[in-house]
Amino acid sequence: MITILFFAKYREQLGLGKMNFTLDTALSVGDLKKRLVSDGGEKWAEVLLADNTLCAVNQTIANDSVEINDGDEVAFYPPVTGG
Amino acid sequence: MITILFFAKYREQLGLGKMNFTLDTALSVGDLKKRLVSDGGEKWAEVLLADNTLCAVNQTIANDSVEINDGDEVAFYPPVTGG
Amino acid sequence: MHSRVIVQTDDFDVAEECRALANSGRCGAVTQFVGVMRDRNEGDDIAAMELEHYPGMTERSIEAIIERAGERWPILAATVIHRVGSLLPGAQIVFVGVAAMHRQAAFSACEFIMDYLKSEAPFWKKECKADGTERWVDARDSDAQALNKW
Amino acid sequence: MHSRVIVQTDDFDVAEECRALANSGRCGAVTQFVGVMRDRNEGDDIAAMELEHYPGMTERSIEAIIERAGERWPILAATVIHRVGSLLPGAQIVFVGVAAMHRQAAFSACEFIMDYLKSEAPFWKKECKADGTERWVDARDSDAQALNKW
Repeated sequence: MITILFFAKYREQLGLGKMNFTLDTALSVGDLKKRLVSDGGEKWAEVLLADNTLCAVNQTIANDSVEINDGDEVAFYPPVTGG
Repeated sequence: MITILFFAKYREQLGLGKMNFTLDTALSVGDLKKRLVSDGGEKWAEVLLADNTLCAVNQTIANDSVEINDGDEVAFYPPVTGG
Repeated sequence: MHSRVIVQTDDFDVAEECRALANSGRCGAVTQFVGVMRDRNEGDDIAAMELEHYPGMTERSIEAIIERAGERWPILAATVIHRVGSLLPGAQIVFVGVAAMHRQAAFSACEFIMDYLKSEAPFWKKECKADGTERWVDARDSDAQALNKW
Repeated sequence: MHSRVIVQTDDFDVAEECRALANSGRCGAVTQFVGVMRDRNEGDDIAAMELEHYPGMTERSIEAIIERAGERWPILAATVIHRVGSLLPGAQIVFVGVAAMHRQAAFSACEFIMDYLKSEAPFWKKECKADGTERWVDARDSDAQALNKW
């Protein structure tokens, strides 16, 4: 099982800040996005397939090819605007 | 009459922070230095003729060619070291 | 090099942070940046702001930025404090302070940390406009461009 | 642009200065530099320092530097406070604070003012070494070179 987090605008768009996801097979970040979009539909595609969506795996920035392992924390978030 | 000020190391070297000087004729900064050195001798030459001695006339940096007029405030000081 | 990274809802005291940074006989320079909430943005009056972050990753990413600054410049200490939660115009949002023996390193490292914090640290701002509507602040191109100088 | 230049024997409060600088709804960034007295210089332990200035000209020259900074960058306010008299190691010597809408201008103007203050404002430092002897501090080449970047 992995934990998936959504922040800021994405959390609001999906109405969801945190979900668990059972990893039945090894997945890359790109695979995970496809699975979530195929399960969730249009609203999820808007969030996960946007050009500037950022992903972190275990709190380190990850691109689509990064492998996700059981127990990982995966986060999706929009470009940051702090400071 | 003009006022002549000396600061920091120069004030200590000359044992003098402020003096009045009667201007009998128009003088440039360079002329004034020569007059003071000829009146005061070696110790004054060390201060006034050093390469890095700075001069301000009426609180504005002045080179040797700047004209001094009656009532002016002339200051001689070493390179600054504040901050 | 001593680093201190804090994310908190409370305000911070710039004088206290400055004293802590200067607390080394070798320190000759402390450079500090304070980000302040403006009352207008993109042509609208802003009544309030809500700041969200990614607990854990935010602190780690700022620590990593400070580490990189410490590799580039001889700095003695760095402190970053970033507020989250609800803020009103005029509020202090972020503090970046750097202590060094000499000012050049302190200035460069402080600006470097702030520039990278803006582009990498996971914080998000939501504005509440004076007319009552809300919007998430968009990232600025100028912040991405600011990294080019490093 | 609002400027404030003070030469005083008393210490200053960085937080108070920061609040005053940020006191405009348009202010988004305050950059501050604090020069701190080190306990060593040129390989010697320093016990105390005496700071002298040229009353009148010092303030005028700093005002002129702030003016030049204001012509180069869009800044809202600048404050310079410089202490004179006797100081002990760890003491705050100088404060340069700049407020602007955005951080780039605040950083550049603050560093610019500090660099020119170092080279132009008539202040002189005399060090009292731990062994009891005194010496006037020499100007540094690196301070003259720092102006090249502007």
